[in-house]
Amino acid sequence: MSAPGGRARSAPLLGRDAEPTIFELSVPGRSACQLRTTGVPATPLDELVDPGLLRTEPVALPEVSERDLVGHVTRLSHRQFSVDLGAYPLGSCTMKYNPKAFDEIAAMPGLADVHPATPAPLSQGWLELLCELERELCEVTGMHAATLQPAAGAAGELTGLLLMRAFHDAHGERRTKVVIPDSAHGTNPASVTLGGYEVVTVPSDGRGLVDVDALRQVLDHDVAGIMLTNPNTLGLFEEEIEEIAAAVHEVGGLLYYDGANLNAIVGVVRPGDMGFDIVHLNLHKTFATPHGGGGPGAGPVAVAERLVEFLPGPRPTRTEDGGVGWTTPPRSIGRLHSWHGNALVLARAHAYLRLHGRDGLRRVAERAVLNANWLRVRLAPTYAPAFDRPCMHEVVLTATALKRASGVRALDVAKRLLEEGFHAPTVYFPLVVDEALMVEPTETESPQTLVALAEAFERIAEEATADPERAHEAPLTTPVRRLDEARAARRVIATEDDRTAAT
Amino acid sequence: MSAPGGRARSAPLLGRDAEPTIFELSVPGRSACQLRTTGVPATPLDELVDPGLLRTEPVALPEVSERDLVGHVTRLSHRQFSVDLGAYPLGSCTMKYNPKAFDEIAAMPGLADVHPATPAPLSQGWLELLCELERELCEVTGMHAATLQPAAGAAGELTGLLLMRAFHDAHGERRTKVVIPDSAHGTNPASVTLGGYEVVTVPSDGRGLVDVDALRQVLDHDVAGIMLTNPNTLGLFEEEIEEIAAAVHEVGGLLYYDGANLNAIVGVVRPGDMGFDIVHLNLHKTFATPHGGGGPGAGPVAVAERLVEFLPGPRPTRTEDGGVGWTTPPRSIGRLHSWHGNALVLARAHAYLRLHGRDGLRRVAERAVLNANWLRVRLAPTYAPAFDRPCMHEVVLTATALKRASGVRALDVAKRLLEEGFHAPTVYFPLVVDEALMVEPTETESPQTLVALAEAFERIAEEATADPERAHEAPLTTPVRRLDEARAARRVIATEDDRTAAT
Amino acid sequence: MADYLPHTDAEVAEMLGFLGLGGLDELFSVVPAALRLAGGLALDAGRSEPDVVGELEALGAQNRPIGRDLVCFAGAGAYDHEVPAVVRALAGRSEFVTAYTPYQAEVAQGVLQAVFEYQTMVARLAGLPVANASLYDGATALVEGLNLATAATGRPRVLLSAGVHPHWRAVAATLARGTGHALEEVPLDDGRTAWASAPQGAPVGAVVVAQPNWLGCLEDLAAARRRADVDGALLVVAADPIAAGVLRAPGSLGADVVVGEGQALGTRLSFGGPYLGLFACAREQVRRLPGRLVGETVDVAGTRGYVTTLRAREQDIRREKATSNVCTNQTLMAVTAAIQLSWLGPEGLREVATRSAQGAHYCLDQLRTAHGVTVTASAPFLREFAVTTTAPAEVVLARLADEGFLGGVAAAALMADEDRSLPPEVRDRTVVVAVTERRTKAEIDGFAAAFAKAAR
Amino acid sequence: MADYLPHTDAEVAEMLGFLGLGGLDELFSVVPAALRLAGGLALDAGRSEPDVVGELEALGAQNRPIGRDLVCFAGAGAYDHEVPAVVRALAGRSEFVTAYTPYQAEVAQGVLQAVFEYQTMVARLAGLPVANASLYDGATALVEGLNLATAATGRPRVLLSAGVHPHWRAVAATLARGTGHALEEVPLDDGRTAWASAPQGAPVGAVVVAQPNWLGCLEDLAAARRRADVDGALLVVAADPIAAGVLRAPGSLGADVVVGEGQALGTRLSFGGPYLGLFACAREQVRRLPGRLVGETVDVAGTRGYVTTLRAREQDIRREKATSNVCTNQTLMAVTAAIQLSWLGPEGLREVATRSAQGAHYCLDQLRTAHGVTVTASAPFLREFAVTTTAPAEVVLARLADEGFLGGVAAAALMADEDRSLPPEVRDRTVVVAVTERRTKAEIDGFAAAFAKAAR
Ligand SMILES: Cc1ncc(COP(=O)(O)O)c(C=O)c1O
Ligand SMILES: Cc1ncc(COP(=O)(O)O)c(C=O)c1O
Repeated sequence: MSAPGGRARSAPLLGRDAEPTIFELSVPGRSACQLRTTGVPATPLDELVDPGLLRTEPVALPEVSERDLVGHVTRLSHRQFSVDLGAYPLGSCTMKYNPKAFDEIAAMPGLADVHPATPAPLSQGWLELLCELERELCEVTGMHAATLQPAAGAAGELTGLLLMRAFHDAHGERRTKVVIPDSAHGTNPASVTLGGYEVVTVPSDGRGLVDVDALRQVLDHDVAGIMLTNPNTLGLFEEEIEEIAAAVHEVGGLLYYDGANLNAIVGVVRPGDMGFDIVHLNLHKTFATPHGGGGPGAGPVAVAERLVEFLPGPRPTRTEDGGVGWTTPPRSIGRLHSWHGNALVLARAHAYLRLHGRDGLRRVAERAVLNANWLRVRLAPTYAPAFDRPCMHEVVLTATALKRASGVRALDVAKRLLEEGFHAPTVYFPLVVDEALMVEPTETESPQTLVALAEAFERIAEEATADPERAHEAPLTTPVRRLDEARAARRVIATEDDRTAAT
Repeated sequence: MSAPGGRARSAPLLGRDAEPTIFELSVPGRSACQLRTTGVPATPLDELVDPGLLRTEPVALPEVSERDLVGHVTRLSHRQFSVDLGAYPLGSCTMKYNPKAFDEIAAMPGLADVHPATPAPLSQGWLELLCELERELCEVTGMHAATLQPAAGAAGELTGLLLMRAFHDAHGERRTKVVIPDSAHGTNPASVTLGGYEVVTVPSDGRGLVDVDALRQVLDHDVAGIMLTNPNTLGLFEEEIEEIAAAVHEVGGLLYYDGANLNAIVGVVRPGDMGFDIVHLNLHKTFATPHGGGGPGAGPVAVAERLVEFLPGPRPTRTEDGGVGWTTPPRSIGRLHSWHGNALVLARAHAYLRLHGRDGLRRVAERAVLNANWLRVRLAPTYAPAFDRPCMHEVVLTATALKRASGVRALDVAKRLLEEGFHAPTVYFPLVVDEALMVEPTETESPQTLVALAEAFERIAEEATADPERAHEAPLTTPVRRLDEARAARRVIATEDDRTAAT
Repeated sequence: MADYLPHTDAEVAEMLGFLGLGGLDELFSVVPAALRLAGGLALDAGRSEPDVVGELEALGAQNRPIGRDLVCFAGAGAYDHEVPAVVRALAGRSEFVTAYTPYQAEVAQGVLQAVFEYQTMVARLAGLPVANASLYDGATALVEGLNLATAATGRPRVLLSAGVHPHWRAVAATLARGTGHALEEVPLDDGRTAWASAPQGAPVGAVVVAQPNWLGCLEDLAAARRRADVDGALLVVAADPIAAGVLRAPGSLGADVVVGEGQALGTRLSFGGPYLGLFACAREQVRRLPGRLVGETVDVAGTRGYVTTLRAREQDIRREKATSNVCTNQTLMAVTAAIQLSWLGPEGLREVATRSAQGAHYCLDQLRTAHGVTVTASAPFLREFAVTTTAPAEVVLARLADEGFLGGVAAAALMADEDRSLPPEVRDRTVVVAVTERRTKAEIDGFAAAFAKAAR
Repeated sequence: MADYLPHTDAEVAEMLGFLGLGGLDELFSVVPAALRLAGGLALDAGRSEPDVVGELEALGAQNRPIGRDLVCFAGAGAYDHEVPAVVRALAGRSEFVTAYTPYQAEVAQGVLQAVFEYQTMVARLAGLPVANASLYDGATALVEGLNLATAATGRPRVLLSAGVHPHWRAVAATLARGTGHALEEVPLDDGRTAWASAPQGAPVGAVVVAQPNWLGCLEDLAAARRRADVDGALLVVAADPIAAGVLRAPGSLGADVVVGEGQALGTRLSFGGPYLGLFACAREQVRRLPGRLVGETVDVAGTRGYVTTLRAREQDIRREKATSNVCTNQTLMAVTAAIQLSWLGPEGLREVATRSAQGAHYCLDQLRTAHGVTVTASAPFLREFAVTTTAPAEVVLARLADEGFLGGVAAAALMADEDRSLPPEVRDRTVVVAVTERRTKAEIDGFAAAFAKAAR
């Protein structure tokens, strides 16, 4: 018999049961769907198309009442942590609070109900918005023009690499390598491969910065460019960025800026002024799009003047008559999205930029960096920072000492933190740091929250020496406890059908 | 120091802490408020009005960031049970699932952004809607006309009693008493008092119905009327309603129908056809307005033809030109609401009536009664119904036997049910039943949910004999356990200031 | 297609079988056959959800909502103040929306704590120690105030300022038919209550005044208090919660009961409802408080928690002796108000009240100086004022609507025939104009110009 | 007024003091002074939230959204299907909206289970055993499909049907610059892929076809499978998820990979994004699957739970050897799709597809018989078809917009200059028309009449 849709023991408010899957709640013949009455003649489908093309059985979707659907999904939502519930200091992810006003903007019929193929004269509001956003992003990055098509950071990276390739091709050069630091985010090397380049890794030095001498070693005329994150994934600003830029440019390479960490420096310093040629931005990090449990995002790519002619198209461009139309640059690398990019995410970013403006953006960076440094100094005695120097928007702490002393690892600290009422930081990234705890408080968390977070970290360390088991067992207060990942990978159950087959 | 707004240990997902109050999260100088830029001259207020009228200190409201406000309220929401989480078989409250479409209807700018003083020519859509709803409610109740002003059931009751009074006044009669059964809801007697009448209580007989002979005893020419709920609060249909009506009418009294239980009979039988003269409806029970944690509702009152001239005004009425205007009946008792009633609740009800229509409404009653009777029969062996006969939309079970056998009372059963993933039924009401468990499943719960609910009830009874303590201690899985109500009443802490004074 | 009922035909059949019934009709066999609807209801057949949504959209299209196309200068108890997205998002959470009255406190801490916070804010706005969990609206809150005051003093006679909103006075009159209260109106003199002209008679149990009153004028609460003291009556003040952000608290000026309309605290205009009845009172009166009251306590483990308290006042326990018959109230609007007030904060509320006053005074200046419109009363005001026009008020408003303005409220449209709070000669030519912090200078300038034209 | 930053000046000062810093600038002392922005950004000063909301509303007012004033007959990969309020309400719950990728599974069971359910539904739609947690959109999903197929076969050569959406083919061409794939187009013959006319050459790694194709025509998947078998290539099918409600599942017809655009499953038109990339594949390919995969397991107490699994495929672990570079995807749209598909159910999905097809055929009948419009291809179709007009397509659409119709999509507007999927002579006079279950007979009749006039 099907599971009861009205039982709420899986809601942490009441209990700790597992929530049945929507398929387990399904009852043959039940339905929630209601459609408009149209008056269109209901000719049998097999009279309209060759029956041989038609399925005989409907797709095995769940059969539930609206009431049970609501119960199921509402209970699932209570089993999910989110920024709206509490602090989410997940390093490299910039889990700031995103104002509710932008949710309403993204739902305005004038924006959300516009068909992507609407002719330009009927979608001038959108084209105007995209033009303005491009201008704003160029100003923020110190670049000349931008494409808004890439759907996320990784897509932006790949776009940037294809721009590099187009640039070198145009100069009749066949470069084969792209340099990235060992601290780079995984998408960087993965994108390099998809861009048709070979990855050359350059090590970080004792300061956690790119080892400029080591870099010079690998630089030659096969190098198409370098991808850098600045501040880097250790939360540190690459102080020798000018030297790096000079060295790379000297061999004819281009500098690519991974904008995932822009929140640290927005309004303070611009990638373009540092010497970067290509910049992607994670609008879903710096510019107010909530992460949606893993997306959507947007990864616009801004470029220096010499790369504009290669930008993807079509692009919104101002016409003589004061309007905006679509044009494709002469030597465009082509299209990167089914339509114009993640438009509603772009609209949020434009609104965020308008709202904060010149000074507001700088305040964002200042508060983000202030919060991170406060945590760094406060926690340094218990969780030694990987590199003991001023950080930017995030700090990479380590559990190395704790592990040595008590056997409690970064992972255990992360799990214990959940019981303390906070989401865990990013752990074991960057890979170059042992027992890394990458903490990014963001600017929207208050000093009171920082203190509470620090106290929780300290409590865990204290407790670990007394009773390490406690941390190993954590979390005990969540709807499920630690999950068996090995088992999940050994015998993959990725669908309801896999389960029924498995059991 | 203020409490941390970003800590989520009060969210049952993570922990069991109490959530700080918004005042405890407050930090001097912090603010979330952003207002429109208007360009209006900012003349100092004390130049505009006599400074003697002005407060010197601003009102001591919380000072929080939008982020902390969101965290606080979202965590509070996770500490709250609701229909959307699971079944809510709270007798007499008709906690059915309310479709989300009606939330969107109640938020349509064309309805929700209309000022109540908008001249009739500019609010024809609203007036048309109210006219239609009045017609629909009259059809559903078998009445002649209705007022939509009363804001809830109790307001409807008082309106009805004032109509009674106006009616008798018009006939030069000074009647002093109103009869109500001992099973009546508390608002009935309270309304009778406010209506300026004296309550005469008539007992229920061995069947749980009005004792018609006892009724005849109390009926005389001082009786203005009788208030009945049918089906009554025991979930039983007053089978002798025709005799009752005849008897009351015979002494010149009027019959008032408390429509809180209409869900049981909508589309099946109408109060008007039973002989009622005045009917109130709880739109928030039968007609799809969620209860909002205690309101808003709407309690329109429909009347027989001879009472129409006394109805509250102004009322939407069709004009010759095909439009709708406002008119006040000749001998109206006057106005009952600041404006036109709880308009957005009325809009939901109209939509619900349109959607279900003729057959759909009857299906609602059928399924509601089917569900209640299924539970009655299934649970009769463990929780003997107060009256062992077919019920309507709800059944009043008893924990009397259980209490005798194990000391586990209705209250304990209610608390244990929470742990089982269900909201508790209404307990200790109606007052005439010992250890009452008043269960109203409503039509939107599935048979699977009913089985699970029944099993939970049975598990609790079984367990009670083995281990009564378990039920006395329940609930153990909720964010707080049983609360000390005596303490709350002894030293009332009804505001933050009371607390700070108390401590 | 489906409706919202889960039962499949097979399930219905199975359940009927379990009950030993032959059909659904038999469920109603207890209903006398003669009474059962033979033909069914004379309503249309049901239609699908999208069909109905379309119908309601079509009805909405026959209204003129405020916004870009109809800039709002109307008030009279319903105001167009800023409500941010965050308030809608939070107050709209389904846990608050789809919960019942918190009867099982262990699983209702969300609503209970939100109401506790609301009570604190309302009490502080009123300058009184206690506030309840909400009443229906301003008018019914006023009546509950009268009921409390007359019960406390044992005197049914009430002095009611003509400055109280006409609709509220009308509701009080209606409900007095049941309570037998003797409501006696105290006239206005140039916009303020003329206590000296109050009708003579037996000592009164309650003195009632509005701050500001329905013409927007600010009253002298001290004078009202003095009149109350003459008889040892309770002073009931109908106070606007936005104005309370800048005005001295009624409680600090001697009010025993403060009531009000809470719509301005986060609720949309909604064609008049659901709104929010605010109610606060002195500590001596707490056991006479109408409606629900949330109190703090601890659970068996000592954890802080909230419950509804002093329940012995209420109808479900006290029945005919209850302090009020209210059961379902407006909790969702109370929760909304608590969120809105937290968003505003002390400065925000003051700013809203101040900017509204600045807009209103700028607007009247334009009307007066630039366009020679005459004000109805010279008493001081905040965000609302009354002007007297040459053309009939409805005509003026109709003309303004064509220009894209909801130009205020016609005083006569609010007044019952017997209402004497305005002199007969101006009654039909008086427009009450409200200006909130949302009105821009450009909007006000445009309005003033259009008004001057329309008023002729 | 405030922005969204909580810090008061006093708190900033205190924190700086704790850090031993004299000012906020010193936080950036590690940044070479020469690089720091002297004058600040050349952007306007910040403005308040209501100001910005007003600005965005004004921008929206310069667009023509679909609805009563612009009835939608446009498709081309973005469709106006019914999305009920319940889907918006549930998918909009802030726990889903404001969560990150589920890195801490213990507190992410909500998103994880919803994605698990989504994967099941997508796999069943595709008729394949495995589906991932989403990709950016249809075009990028297609490219991931090519990448998987070429990697699996070790052959960079790809046969790409000209029936695949022009934008998708364009994206594939762009990304082939990096992967070096040789994309060779197979022309259409009267609306269907002419495999016989496929370019000759080395054995191919992938054969790609769309069902239905961008002209709305239904392809013969068996023929595509045969062509793939010739080279032992993988068959990649770009399948429409609504059409999948009535068509035989691509998996059952031999597809190794099924990709698609999931917008039609609950996401608004949104001017083209964020949308949803659907991806399913055969079990042998699971270790080449791009993006995230959620799997079921148990916790230490044996309770069922969900985690992201087979992570060794992904960029954060596998780095340059990863199967894809995707990290952030479109999870929120995937959750939305799972809710929408649960709302639809088997019958609902079939009904939507069937009614759309009925509307489209009725519409074409009207255009043809009543108004003599000529269809571009005679192959069978479901909810979309192409017609050839006398006047240029943009002119026709501009005229229709004046009549209140978004009358379809101009084929030429979708096609890159080098695109040869339509004969040059009709290219600029071809309109692709889509009809969904939301279009009423009255709307279709009105459209057909207007179209006939406009097409001349
Ligand atoms: C440093 C860095 N680079 C790149 C990315 C990839 O961005 P996206 O997830 O939007 O593809 C991330 C996201 O986690 C990141 O933190
Ligand atoms: C039988 C009965 N009558 C009257 C009422 C009062 O209705 P309301 O709460 O809307 O005032 C109720 C509500 O609980 C009720 O159950």
